[in-house]
Amino acid sequence: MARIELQKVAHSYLARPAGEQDFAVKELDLTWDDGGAYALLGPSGCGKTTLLNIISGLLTPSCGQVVFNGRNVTEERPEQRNIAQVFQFPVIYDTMTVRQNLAFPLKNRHVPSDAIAARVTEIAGMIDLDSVLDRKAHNLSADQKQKISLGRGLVRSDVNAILFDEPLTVIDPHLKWQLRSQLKKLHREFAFTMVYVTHDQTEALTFADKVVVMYEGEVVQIGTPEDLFERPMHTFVGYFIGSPGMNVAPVSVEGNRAILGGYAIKLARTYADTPVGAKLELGTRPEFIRFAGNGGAKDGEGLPVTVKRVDDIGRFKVAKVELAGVPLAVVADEDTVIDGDEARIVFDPDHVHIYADSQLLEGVAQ
Amino acid sequence: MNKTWNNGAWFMVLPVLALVAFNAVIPLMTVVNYSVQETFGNNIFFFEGVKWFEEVLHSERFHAALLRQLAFTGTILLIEIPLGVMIALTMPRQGPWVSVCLVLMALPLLIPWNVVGAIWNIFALPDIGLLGRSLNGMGFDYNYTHQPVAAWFTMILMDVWHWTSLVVLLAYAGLRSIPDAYYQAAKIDSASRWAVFRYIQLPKMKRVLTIAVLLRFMDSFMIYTEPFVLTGGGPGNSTTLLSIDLVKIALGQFDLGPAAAMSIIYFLIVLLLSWVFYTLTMRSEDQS
Amino acid sequence: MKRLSWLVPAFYIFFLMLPIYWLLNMSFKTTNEILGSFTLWPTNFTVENYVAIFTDPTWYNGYINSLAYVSINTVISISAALPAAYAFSRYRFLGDKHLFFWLLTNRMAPPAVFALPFFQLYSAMNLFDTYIAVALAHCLFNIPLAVWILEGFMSGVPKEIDETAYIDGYSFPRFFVKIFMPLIASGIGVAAFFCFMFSWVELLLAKTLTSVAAKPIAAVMTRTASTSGYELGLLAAAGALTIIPGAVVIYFVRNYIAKGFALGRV
Amino acid sequence: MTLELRKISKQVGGETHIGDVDLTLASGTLTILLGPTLSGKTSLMRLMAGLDRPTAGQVLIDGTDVTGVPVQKRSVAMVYQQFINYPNLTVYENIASPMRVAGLNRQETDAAVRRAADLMRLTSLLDRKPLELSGGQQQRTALARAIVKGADLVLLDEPLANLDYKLREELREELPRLFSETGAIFVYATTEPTEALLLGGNTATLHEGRVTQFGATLDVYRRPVDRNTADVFSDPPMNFLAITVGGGQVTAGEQTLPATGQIAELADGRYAIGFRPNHLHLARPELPAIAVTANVAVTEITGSESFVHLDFDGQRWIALLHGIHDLEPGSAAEVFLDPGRFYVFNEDDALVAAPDPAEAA
Repeated sequence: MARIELQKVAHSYLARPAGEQDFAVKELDLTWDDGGAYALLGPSGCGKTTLLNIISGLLTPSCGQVVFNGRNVTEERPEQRNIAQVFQFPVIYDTMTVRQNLAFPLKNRHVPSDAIAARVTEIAGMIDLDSVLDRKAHNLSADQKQKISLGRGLVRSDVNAILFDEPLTVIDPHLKWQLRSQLKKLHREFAFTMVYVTHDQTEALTFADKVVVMYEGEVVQIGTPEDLFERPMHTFVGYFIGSPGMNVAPVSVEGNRAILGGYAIKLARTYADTPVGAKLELGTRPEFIRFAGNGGAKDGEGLPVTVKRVDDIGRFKVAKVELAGVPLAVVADEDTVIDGDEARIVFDPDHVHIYADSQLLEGVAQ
Repeated sequence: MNKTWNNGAWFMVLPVLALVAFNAVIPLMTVVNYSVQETFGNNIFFFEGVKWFEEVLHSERFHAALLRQLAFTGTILLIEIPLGVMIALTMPRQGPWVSVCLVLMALPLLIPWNVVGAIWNIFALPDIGLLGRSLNGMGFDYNYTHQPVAAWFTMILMDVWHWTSLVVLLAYAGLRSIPDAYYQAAKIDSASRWAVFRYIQLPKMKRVLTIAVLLRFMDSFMIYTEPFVLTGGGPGNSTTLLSIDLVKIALGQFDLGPAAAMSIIYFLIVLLLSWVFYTLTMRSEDQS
Repeated sequence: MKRLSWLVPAFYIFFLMLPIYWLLNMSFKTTNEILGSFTLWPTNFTVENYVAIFTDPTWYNGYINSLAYVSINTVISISAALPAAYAFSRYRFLGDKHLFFWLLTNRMAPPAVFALPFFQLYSAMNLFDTYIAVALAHCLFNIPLAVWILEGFMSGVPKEIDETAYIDGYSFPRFFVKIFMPLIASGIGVAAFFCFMFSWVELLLAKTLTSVAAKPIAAVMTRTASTSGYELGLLAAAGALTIIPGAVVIYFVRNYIAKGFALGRV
Repeated sequence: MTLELRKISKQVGGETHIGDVDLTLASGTLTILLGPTLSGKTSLMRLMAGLDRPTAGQVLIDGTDVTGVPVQKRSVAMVYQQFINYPNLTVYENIASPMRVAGLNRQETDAAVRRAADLMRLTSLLDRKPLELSGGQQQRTALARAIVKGADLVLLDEPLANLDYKLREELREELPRLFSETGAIFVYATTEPTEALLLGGNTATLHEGRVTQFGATLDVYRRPVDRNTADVFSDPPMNFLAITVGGGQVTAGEQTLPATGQIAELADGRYAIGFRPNHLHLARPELPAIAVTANVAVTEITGSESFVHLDFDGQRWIALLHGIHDLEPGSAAEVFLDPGRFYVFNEDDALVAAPDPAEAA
């Protein structure tokens, strides 16, 4: 398995890119450790597939270098980079049986046939295709076909990385979680370097040890699922991860208090010098705002809000409130009773972040 | 495409049914009518039953013509299908040259069949034809108007020149329907050129190749105009294919009975071979 | 190998162009120069053959007649095939599979078989020697082809578009003309190209059903070759002119050729 | 205007797509058709629209039988899952198409189109062709066309299913504004229970072509009439535990359970207890709980929540926890069931007891 490094890589589909906006992938430096599971997460058109094609060798980046285990492979074609890829729709050799499909990459590499047979049966067992090994690949279900594509990568012991390009798109929603859990189990057993492209946060956060969130061609954050949830580095990450997304509201900051429409919100950190002229915003997740009055808070505590709408989705309620005209979402657990259109809310200081021009401000812990 | 059941759709099919039936059923009935009767002129017919069919089936002349036809169709299929596929494989997949190639290749298909015969008639003449002159120049004793072998060679070369483009275009259409991901997967599996052809391109081209073989079989089995204009069935009757022989009997000697019987047999052979071929490929497709 | 592979199609096209070049070469020579010497390029370049064709009514009428019945046939075939293809593409009805197969079998009918009966049928209808006769006769093989191609293109348009139109209140005819036909315009173009092509190239039926008034160019040419001696130059020029309509028509459908030849199936 | 389906059934080639459905929908209401793929949602909608004719039963609008009336003559609009627009018309012409067909004059059409386009935030895209737009914008065009002519019946067949995850969330916010726009009957098909709960209104749960329950969305969620409805209405699927009650003893496999909460007053017999994933806790809650051991198969994280897949003697359970938890697969874990949240189903899957909404609400 390989340690993959992207040094100063950027790519534009235009022959002569004029400025930043012509770049599908803006300049970035990324290192993927050997055996790590990485997800490339972002809305469609954010450049994640472009980045995947740069790693697989289908695309030669406009600038920068791609390095596998210290070897510069920027100019090399996919077959020389020794990677495997599972595509959006199942790509299999229809006229072959499942066994022949799995043996195909090894046969092309002139591996002796007994070694092939052993390896194929072993892998087929792992991805439970052993029961259909001798059936024609053509008439299997979509998820079984995707497993064949994956199997063609796994049989090769020397594969550097396995790339996934939104592999669950064609899978029936009810089968998705089964394939997800199998893929996660397989990654634990094989520890292959894995790069998984998706726009679905559940897939990304479930698979990856580290998630690379991209937005408009830029990597806005790389982190574990906890990092993305607890400390979004960019307002987009806060908005994109979690449902409903992070509340973002314009504020002014004084020391350890944020002023929102005349109300002061206590912060866990102090922000001495905020960058002058920057657009300051407060970001906090709906899960970290609670209604005063239940949960043993003293009365008169919290800030007054008007309740616009309450959606009860069974396991919790999402209240749409307004604090001094600024819309906020608050998550309350299923048993809280919200009646009338006046209430008071309390912020959890540890989970309130301040952003300058959409980038997280560190601030000093008290 | 789940289609809804609606017998009202029959009204939309009626015009087609009427026009095709008028042109197919009535003439067929007249042919059937003649094939079972004898006439000595001035419109008096005597019912003869299957006499003509027996006669045709036993006639040496029919066997010879049928043999020539099978030989001709077999040869051109063996040449044109592989040649067409090979050319399609070597064509560039995209870029400005593609439509130029396709238009130029399709040109022979647009030339009236008799003009094709006329072109080759001139082109292959030993003295004033480019082909005839260069072959003789190279030491071959080539004169298609006298030597049966030369006549056959010219006739086959003319058909290859005339129809291979159809196979190229069909194969190319089949290739273009293959998504890029298949070629990427093959590269990743480091498949050889042959493996790419055998396991990706050929299966994907199976459908259009079935159409190509079916069309080429039908057209070549029924060919009349080009060979007739080129050799008139000669020298002698070495190139008298089924259609040419049939027209000679029907319009030449004007004995309707045998001509009609032969027509029926001819039509049934084409129908049978096409049906056998069609079900073979369809069954192998479902089973694969 | 990849870079040199374009040589194969290039050589094949060269092979295709050779006879046509030879035909053109002939058409610009006088008959005795053709018979007299073997030259790769006309020594005394002449357009007399073309002039002869454009002035002699029996010749240029041949073109007019051919173009006439070919266009009529194309119009009849397409307008008849459109509703039928829609029916095959959208609905299942009693015997639809058999009807579709029967239509294709007509393409398998050897024209030679039908020469004589057609002659009698159209004479009985006293349609002999008219454009309509040849146009109708060619429907025998053109309509099945048009239905097959149009059905292929129509199946590419999702059924939900039809339903959305019905929901919007479109009646079937208005939907068909205003929404559906523009969507399959390329299919109609390709089907028309095929009808034009197969009708333009056919000789046997066209010759059998005409004598003077509707005699097609193809028939005029065969008469020249056999009877009035060996006017090769004239024949070559006439042949060259028959290539032009095809080349013009194919120009319009050039980017759909591959899809069309796969009969819309790809 | 009321739409009534009386004893509607639809057989296609011997298969029953819809089995005698009775439904009455009043105007100004939103009805969600909730069920897994192939449960008959689309078939039922096509019968309501008049695109298909029922094999048996009647479709009535305001009491008059319209079963045979073609769809052109009905006041209906429909949005498909795969963003269906006229590819050769611009966005403006797409939205205006129903008005033009109805023959309205130019100004009226223009005003209506612009209003619908504003509502769907398409004003800047009016002269573009649909295929040039993103998936979300194409579906907004279809939605705008559906509401522009103010049809009495608006059918939406899983309109958000093909969209990006976050885009789906945004459009779902805009739908309530769309529903309140006209007093029509809105029917919305989806496979996702969360979407049904978010959109509110009434819900009809479908299982293999039958409507298993019809009522206010929250009521159907809280008191599913049978096990099928309970399963349809919970994603991830509801967990079940087979128990037998005999001689004052409640046993599940070898483990005996304390008879508290709903299972206290059960008559002897075999039952299946159903409990939602968010009522399966990995930390001991304060309320009395039943502890059971199971081992962790795999954990899935969705950002704000985590699904822990557990194996409990061969059965697959799912626990849904707030925040991010990534447990080691294969490890044993003690899980706690809250008897107050049990749904109890008897042997023929009918609901016997449900958590008391007041107490659990």
